[in-house]
Amino acid sequence: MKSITIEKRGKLRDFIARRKPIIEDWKHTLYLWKSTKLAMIGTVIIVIFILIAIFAPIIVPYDPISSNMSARLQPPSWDHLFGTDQFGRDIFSRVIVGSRIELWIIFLVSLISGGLGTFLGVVAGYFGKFVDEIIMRITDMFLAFPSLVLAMAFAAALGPSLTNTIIAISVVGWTVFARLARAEAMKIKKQPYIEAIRAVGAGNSRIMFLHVLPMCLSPVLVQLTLRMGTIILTAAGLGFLGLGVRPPLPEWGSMVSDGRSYLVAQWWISTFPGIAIAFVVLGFNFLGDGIRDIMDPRLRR
Amino acid sequence: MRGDLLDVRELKVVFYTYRGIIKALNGVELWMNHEERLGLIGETGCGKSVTSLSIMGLIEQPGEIISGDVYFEGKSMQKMSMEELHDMRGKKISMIFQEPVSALNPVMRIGFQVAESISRAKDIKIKEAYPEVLKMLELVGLDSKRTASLYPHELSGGMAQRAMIAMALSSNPKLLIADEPTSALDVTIQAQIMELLDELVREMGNAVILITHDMGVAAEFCDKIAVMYAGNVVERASTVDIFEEPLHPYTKGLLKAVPKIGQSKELVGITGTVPDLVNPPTGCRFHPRCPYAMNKCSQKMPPLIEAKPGHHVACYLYTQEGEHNAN
Amino acid sequence: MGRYVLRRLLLMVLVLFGVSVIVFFIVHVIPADPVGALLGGNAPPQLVDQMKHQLGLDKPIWAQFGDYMLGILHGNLGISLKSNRPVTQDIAEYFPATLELAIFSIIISVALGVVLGILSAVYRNSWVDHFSRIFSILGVSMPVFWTGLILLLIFYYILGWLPGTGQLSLFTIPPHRITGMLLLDSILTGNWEAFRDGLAHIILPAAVLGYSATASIARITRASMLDVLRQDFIRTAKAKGLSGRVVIYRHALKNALIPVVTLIGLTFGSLLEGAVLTETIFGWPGLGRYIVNALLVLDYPAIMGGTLFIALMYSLANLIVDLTYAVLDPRMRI
Amino acid sequence: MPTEVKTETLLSVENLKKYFPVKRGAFRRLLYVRAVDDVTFQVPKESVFAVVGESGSGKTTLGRTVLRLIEPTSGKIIYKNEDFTKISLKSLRIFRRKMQIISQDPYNSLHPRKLVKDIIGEGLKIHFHMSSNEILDTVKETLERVGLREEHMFRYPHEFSGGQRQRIATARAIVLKPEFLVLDEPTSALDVSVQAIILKMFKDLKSSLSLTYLFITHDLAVVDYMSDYVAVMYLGQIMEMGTKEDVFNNTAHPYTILLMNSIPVPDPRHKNKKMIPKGEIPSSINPPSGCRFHTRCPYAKEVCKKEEPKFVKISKGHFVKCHFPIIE
Amino acid sequence: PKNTLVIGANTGIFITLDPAVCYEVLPSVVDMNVYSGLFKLQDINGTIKAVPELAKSYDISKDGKTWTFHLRHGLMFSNGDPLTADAVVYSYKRVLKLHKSPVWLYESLGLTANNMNETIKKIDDYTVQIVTNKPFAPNVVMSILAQSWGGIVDPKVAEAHAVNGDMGSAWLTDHSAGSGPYVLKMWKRNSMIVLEANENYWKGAPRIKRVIIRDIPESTDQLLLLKKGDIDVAWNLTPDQMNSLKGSKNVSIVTVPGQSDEYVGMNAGWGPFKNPKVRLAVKYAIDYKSIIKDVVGGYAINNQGFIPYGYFGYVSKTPFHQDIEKAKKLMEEAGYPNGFKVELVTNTTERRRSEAIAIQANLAKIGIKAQITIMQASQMYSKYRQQGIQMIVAGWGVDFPDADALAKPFADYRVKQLAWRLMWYDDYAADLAEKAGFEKNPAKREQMYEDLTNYWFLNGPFAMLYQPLQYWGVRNELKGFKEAAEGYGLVFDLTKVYK
Ligand SMILES: Nc1ncnc2c1ncn2[C@@H]1O[C@H](COP(=O)(O)OP(=O)(O)OP(=O)(O)O)[C@@H](O)[C@H]1O
Ligand SMILES: Nc1ncnc2c1ncn2[C@@H]1O[C@H](COP(=O)(O)OP(=O)(O)OP(=O)(O)O)[C@@H](O)[C@H]1O
Ligand SMILES: [Mg+2]
Ligand SMILES: [Mg+2]
Repeated sequence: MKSITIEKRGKLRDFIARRKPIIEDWKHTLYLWKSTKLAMIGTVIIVIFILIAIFAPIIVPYDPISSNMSARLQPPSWDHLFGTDQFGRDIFSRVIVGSRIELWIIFLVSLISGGLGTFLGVVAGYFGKFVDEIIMRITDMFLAFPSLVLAMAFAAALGPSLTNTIIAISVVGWTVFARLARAEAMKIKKQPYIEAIRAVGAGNSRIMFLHVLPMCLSPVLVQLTLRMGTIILTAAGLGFLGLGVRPPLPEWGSMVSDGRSYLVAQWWISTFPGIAIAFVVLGFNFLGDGIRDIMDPRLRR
Repeated sequence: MRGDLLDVRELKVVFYTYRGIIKALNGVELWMNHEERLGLIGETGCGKSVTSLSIMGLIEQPGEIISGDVYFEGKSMQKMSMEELHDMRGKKISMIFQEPVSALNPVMRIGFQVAESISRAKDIKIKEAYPEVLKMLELVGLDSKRTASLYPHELSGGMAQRAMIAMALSSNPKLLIADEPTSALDVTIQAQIMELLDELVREMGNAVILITHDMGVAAEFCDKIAVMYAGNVVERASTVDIFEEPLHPYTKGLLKAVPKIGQSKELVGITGTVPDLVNPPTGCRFHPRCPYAMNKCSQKMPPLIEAKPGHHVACYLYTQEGEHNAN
Repeated sequence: MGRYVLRRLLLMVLVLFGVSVIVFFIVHVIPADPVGALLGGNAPPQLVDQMKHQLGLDKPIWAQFGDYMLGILHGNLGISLKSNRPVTQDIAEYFPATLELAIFSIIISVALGVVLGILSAVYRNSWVDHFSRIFSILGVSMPVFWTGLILLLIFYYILGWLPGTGQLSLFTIPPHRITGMLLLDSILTGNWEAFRDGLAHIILPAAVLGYSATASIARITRASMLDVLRQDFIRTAKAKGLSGRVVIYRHALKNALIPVVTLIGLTFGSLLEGAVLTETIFGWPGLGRYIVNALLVLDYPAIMGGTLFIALMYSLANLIVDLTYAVLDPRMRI
Repeated sequence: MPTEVKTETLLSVENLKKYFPVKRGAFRRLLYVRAVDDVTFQVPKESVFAVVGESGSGKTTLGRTVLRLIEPTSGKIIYKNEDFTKISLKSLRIFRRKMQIISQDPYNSLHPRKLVKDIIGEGLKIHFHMSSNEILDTVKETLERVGLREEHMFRYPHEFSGGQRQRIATARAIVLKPEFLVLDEPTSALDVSVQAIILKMFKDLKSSLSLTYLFITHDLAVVDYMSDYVAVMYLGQIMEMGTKEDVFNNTAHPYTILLMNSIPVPDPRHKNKKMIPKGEIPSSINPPSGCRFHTRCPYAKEVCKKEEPKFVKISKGHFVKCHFPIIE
Repeated sequence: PKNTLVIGANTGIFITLDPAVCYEVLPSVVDMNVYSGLFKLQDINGTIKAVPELAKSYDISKDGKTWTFHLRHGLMFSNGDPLTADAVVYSYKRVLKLHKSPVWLYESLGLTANNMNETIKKIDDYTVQIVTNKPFAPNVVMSILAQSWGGIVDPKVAEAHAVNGDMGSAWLTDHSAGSGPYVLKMWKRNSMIVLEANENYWKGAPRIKRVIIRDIPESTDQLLLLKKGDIDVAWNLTPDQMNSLKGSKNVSIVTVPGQSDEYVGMNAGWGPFKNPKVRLAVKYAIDYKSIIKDVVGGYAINNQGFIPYGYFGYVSKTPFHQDIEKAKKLMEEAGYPNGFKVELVTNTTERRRSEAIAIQANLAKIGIKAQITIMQASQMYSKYRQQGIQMIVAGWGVDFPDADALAKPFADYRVKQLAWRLMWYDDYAADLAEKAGFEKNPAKREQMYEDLTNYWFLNGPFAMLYQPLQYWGVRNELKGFKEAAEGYGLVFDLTKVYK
């Protein structure tokens, strides 16, 4: 019994010792992060956003979905912090619950467009030649579209719903990552360490996925963080054009756009979700900018 | 007054970084006279460039001079106004760098960049400086008319370095600092550039600080050599003395590691690595690698003393106390 | 150079072909009935079928695609179902307004972005940096339609400083149409009244649109300025004894702005896109709204033509940017 | 007298060419860099064959092409009687175990996100299918061989100095028990004090593991210290080749002489005026006609501009590519 | 300024102003003021009826199929061209030949492009004769001819601008050649439409000399501009925006009953809705009052039948109100005690979305889980026409002011309109609707419509939400707007407006 725990402890120590460089690396990152004030603000905002999304069901004072016509269009008060909308729904509750939807959209879109883009980009950049030509021409095509128009067309083609919003935004968004990952992969594949791995006898897929791909991830991640804001805004734009999620889902963008005709007399209906969007997008932008600064190799050295 | 041109006293420079404070210069002592050629040698990261930048007054964030001073022709640079400092750089001290192509502004023609220097040095308009530009470019062996209208990337490394030299010498500075001017160049080009520099400086009578880690270059060009290690000048003497009678264990080690053609001895390196300047060794920073290290060495940095006439060294082996301790 | 441009143009044709294939199929895959919608909800089925036949919409999709491509080859983007006019004519009518708006927005966002970016870089990590970054990021953080409405509420309704929607006041006599760009035409015809009025009208939409693009320009300016300030040649310039100001404005700025130029092409694209929303808010008679309206009724030819045209503009903008790049950066000239 | 040429040839390169297509300028004109242009030489087993030349002369390209890390444009590479250029890509991977490379740049030759043990162990995983414990043991053993310690296994490359990195790169190469190593300026980024130690290590490894080196450098002093045979390259071609003694003592090519003259001598008393090559190194995109060195050669005559000299043998094992070789 | 009327409206829906093609409501309003027809619709004591305009009288043959119209003398187009029988014949044939949206109304009278030379004839310069295929009630024929597509076009002008035999249609898209009180001066798309007074108008030039319709797509913008006085009339305000205008000093609210119905349709061929009890349950689940009060801000008439208020045959009964208990019981009886899932489709307009949300909430109370799908109108109609929608919130605009124009779409599946789209193949209702159309005796006809409506209440696949009120925000300087707007959609007489 005892010996096992000792062994385990030994292993743990070993584990920690082995991870020491990672921990040091983290310490370094932490230091840079602390010295980049905007990144800190961004992180705080995003953490709050995520916490709200997680605990939304506990926080909400009212049912965000069902309407209560007797309480419509009430201005902000202690009962309804952000007031109520044209259906008498508590805007505060809707904003809170909406954070989950936004998070879900961001998560899926990032996953799909980031994943697809990175994969194609790495493949294009790694193999070069005609593989690259083909993938890049396709990317060019998608890039040449006004992206909102493409998203609109997709949303229109698929019909407005949460899933389709996500698909439409992803389809439009992957090109950025493809280009980025391609550029990165092209740079990395020329690095001596990749050549060394090839000299050791590794095959293409091994090099590409185990060695090149991981190195492409950090710029992609930075870009993803920066794009997360854009994702919300695109969703909002679709909402504005009536192509967003299905009502009565409290997606922030469609809340802003549905409430916009009340802007003069009942400003709170679209203003609060608008502020929520601005806040979160701001957070992601700060964070992305900060991470970019932190990742800057010139600062790292 | 140790040198009538330049006197660097107890210069300490630090850089504030995430890893901590890099104590880059640890009380550098350096001096030189007019028309002297001083070689500054040492391993990577020992503070050669930082020393030269300090002399130029170009230590910037995140770096800071925390103590000591640089006296140029007897004037304290710490006390100079911004304007005086700019003037000093433009007129009295010039500098050339290691990577000639990247040291030139990529979007400006060579002619303009040289003209800018001349206009700064002579207080004339940039346009009026062009005749002078052509003269300078001629002087460094370039096809002056053509080169003046080229951009840096259109020059080879050697040509770019010539242009840099033209720029640097256009003000006929009292002091020229050349920070590894040839280490990015090929040996054949290096030989050309060093020859050119030798000629020009001889004619114009500038003092030169030549920073290099190539013992050969230093041996051929300089009359005095200062050896740096981890932020200190550890030895300073005439070139011949350094090569033939090195005193400091570090200098000795360095010389033993240099391969020479036609000399079939085994090479001996210096064991260990250059210390991390965030947590430098106490006392003499060389002591962990020094075969002659004594107790004392780890306690206090030995001062730079004149062990023989004109031969300074910072090592306890050559101080009174050091000899005592050794016994 | 000639060959390069030619090659780029060929590639552009390829891309545009791809774009038209993509739109064509997306649009035609939509299970919708534009004809029925155009005829109104009440129209009986026979009429709808007849109309479809008239317009060739009952042909197999490949045949329709073939027809469309053939049309494009003849510079014919088809007849808009909705306006019943050639799409090319519609584009010619609406695009100048959008272009004008986009140009103004670009000017605003570049001017603002570059200034903020430089301030940020030069005063890195000071409050100036923080302020200008927050300010620029705020622009990209708010939905444009919302900012647009709020600014309209403030500057038009509450303060009354700027006119409401549209391109011109009702009773201003518009200039004679030459280029279709109102302000340009006013200048060309010497109609200063229209010019002043048009300027007052364009300020708000251009500001809203431009502000939304400021952040990315400020960001890249800052980054590239910081990058340049770290370069060796800056040290050289300082070693020459130049003052800080000269170093920044003469030596650093030109280098720092080169990457900004590349971004302008991309920004132009995003502005064309932002126009979709802004034009609706500000009642701006531009191509963005045209496409949106076309999408809402699924006016196939108009959607395809409009999209293709924007893609063309976007590609051209990028080509121009790349050529400018070559002119600005001597390293690229060979 | 030149040392006796060892009998067994390990690697034989014949008429090797490598042209790189490059696109230049904003308008991407297509041009060719003749990085290696018709190169022939033999590397005897268990010898050190040095290739010297100024930058851009094609040394690295030669090294990489010999290992088929880049495909040659034409020519033959015969390794142990097998034409290496003809091997299929699949068997190439197996073949690679025997031929390893250590590159010029110690800072970029190690994957920055991998632990040292993984960097070194990767090849073992690919070739020997060892269990992770076996790999750890082998890695440890190899690390000790190159003068590092076990504890270094669990660190990242950025924690090492340049010299240590070169040791790690060496460990990665020798862990596969190769026969042939290309050392591409393994010490040019290092300080002399470290260079001495690393060179020593290579010397030791060679004798203990019976290795053959293709040693690339630009430093003639290092060549003198390390090698048995020397080839002097200029603009993609070998100008002079032979045993070290031949090349250093019976120098026949003007370029070799001038190159040696250019080297600064670390001896303050040695201050005679030297003859050095004039002008710049021409570009290998448009190399000079005739003899490539004629533009800088003090002895150049009319023929040199027009006719390319042949690569001729002037004594046993001593080859020169010059119309007017200097022969006593 | 005085003499000028500025209207703010969303003109995004404008397609053409050619009267033979134009079909949308707002553009037809423009057309009705630019082109005069033989007849004109008028609101007479709350009932919309066709009255002679360019025609001074008409005769009907004994069999009720031949219609002879007598024109006034001395009529002229705005440009001074004389307006005679030739122009009338030309204009009617033009609609048939162009074969665009409005043509089906002509065809419903039996007038087609094939038979038009026989059915539409000039007798002399002042007499025109048409022959219909059935003995229609006079109000039906006259109502159809009284609308924008009955507007008389100047043949000379139209032909002068004809390209490829389009009878000037392309040109007339944004020009006019009519004889109404106004002339279309300019249409700058997505910007504005300018009408100018026709000094040659036979009743004398209107008081307002210039009408400008500014394109303002956003309702909020319309509200701001209205409050600022930059526009005189705001056309597309939301109900809540209207209500926010209440008590305003400068702006008043004008409302008139709308010529349309707003309904929830249930596909009688789909799952649970096959059972009439389920449909009835839905009708009892909806909170009509709240929808009228909260969603449309009270701008609606609680009309639960399909015939609009003010029409012959209007049934004032409102049998439905929210009664969850009853609805639940019905659901239970139908075998759906736990409800079911259904897709509720509607289009993107804000009002429809709001209604859908409200109905979704109502249905939830009886266990029906409605999932809202918002579609572009084009998609929705496509699906709808293929009978592919389970449940829909939509509206139906009146084509001509007669009960027949509603009874058929809502009850007769054979005309392939609403009842068919919702697969309500009920022959009893269909027969009744058809018979009522030909019934000459008003009392009998009225009874038939009442019977139909009662039957339809219980069995029909529609839950009629309300009849909308049309509303405008109007600056107080503007007078006579209410009078002008009366019968909106069918009648809109700008000549009544003045400042
Ligand atoms: N801007 C800076 N920020 C942080 N540390 C710096 C900076 N500049 C120099 N240092 C540190 O100061 C020390 C001395 O550097 P310096 O450049 O003077 O070395 P050097 O002798 O010129 O080396 P080399 O031969 O490589 O040029 C090094 O440890 C370096 O890391
Ligand atoms: N992948 C490549 N694509 C295009 N040109 C290349 C490539 N690799 C090398 N070259 C060119 O080939 C020529 C020879 O390069 P190589 O790296 O072999 O020279 P080297 O002798 O190793 O020089 P150095 O001493 O600088 O390492 C150079 O002109 C170089 O620019
Ligand atoms: Mg240095
Ligand atoms: Mg090399």
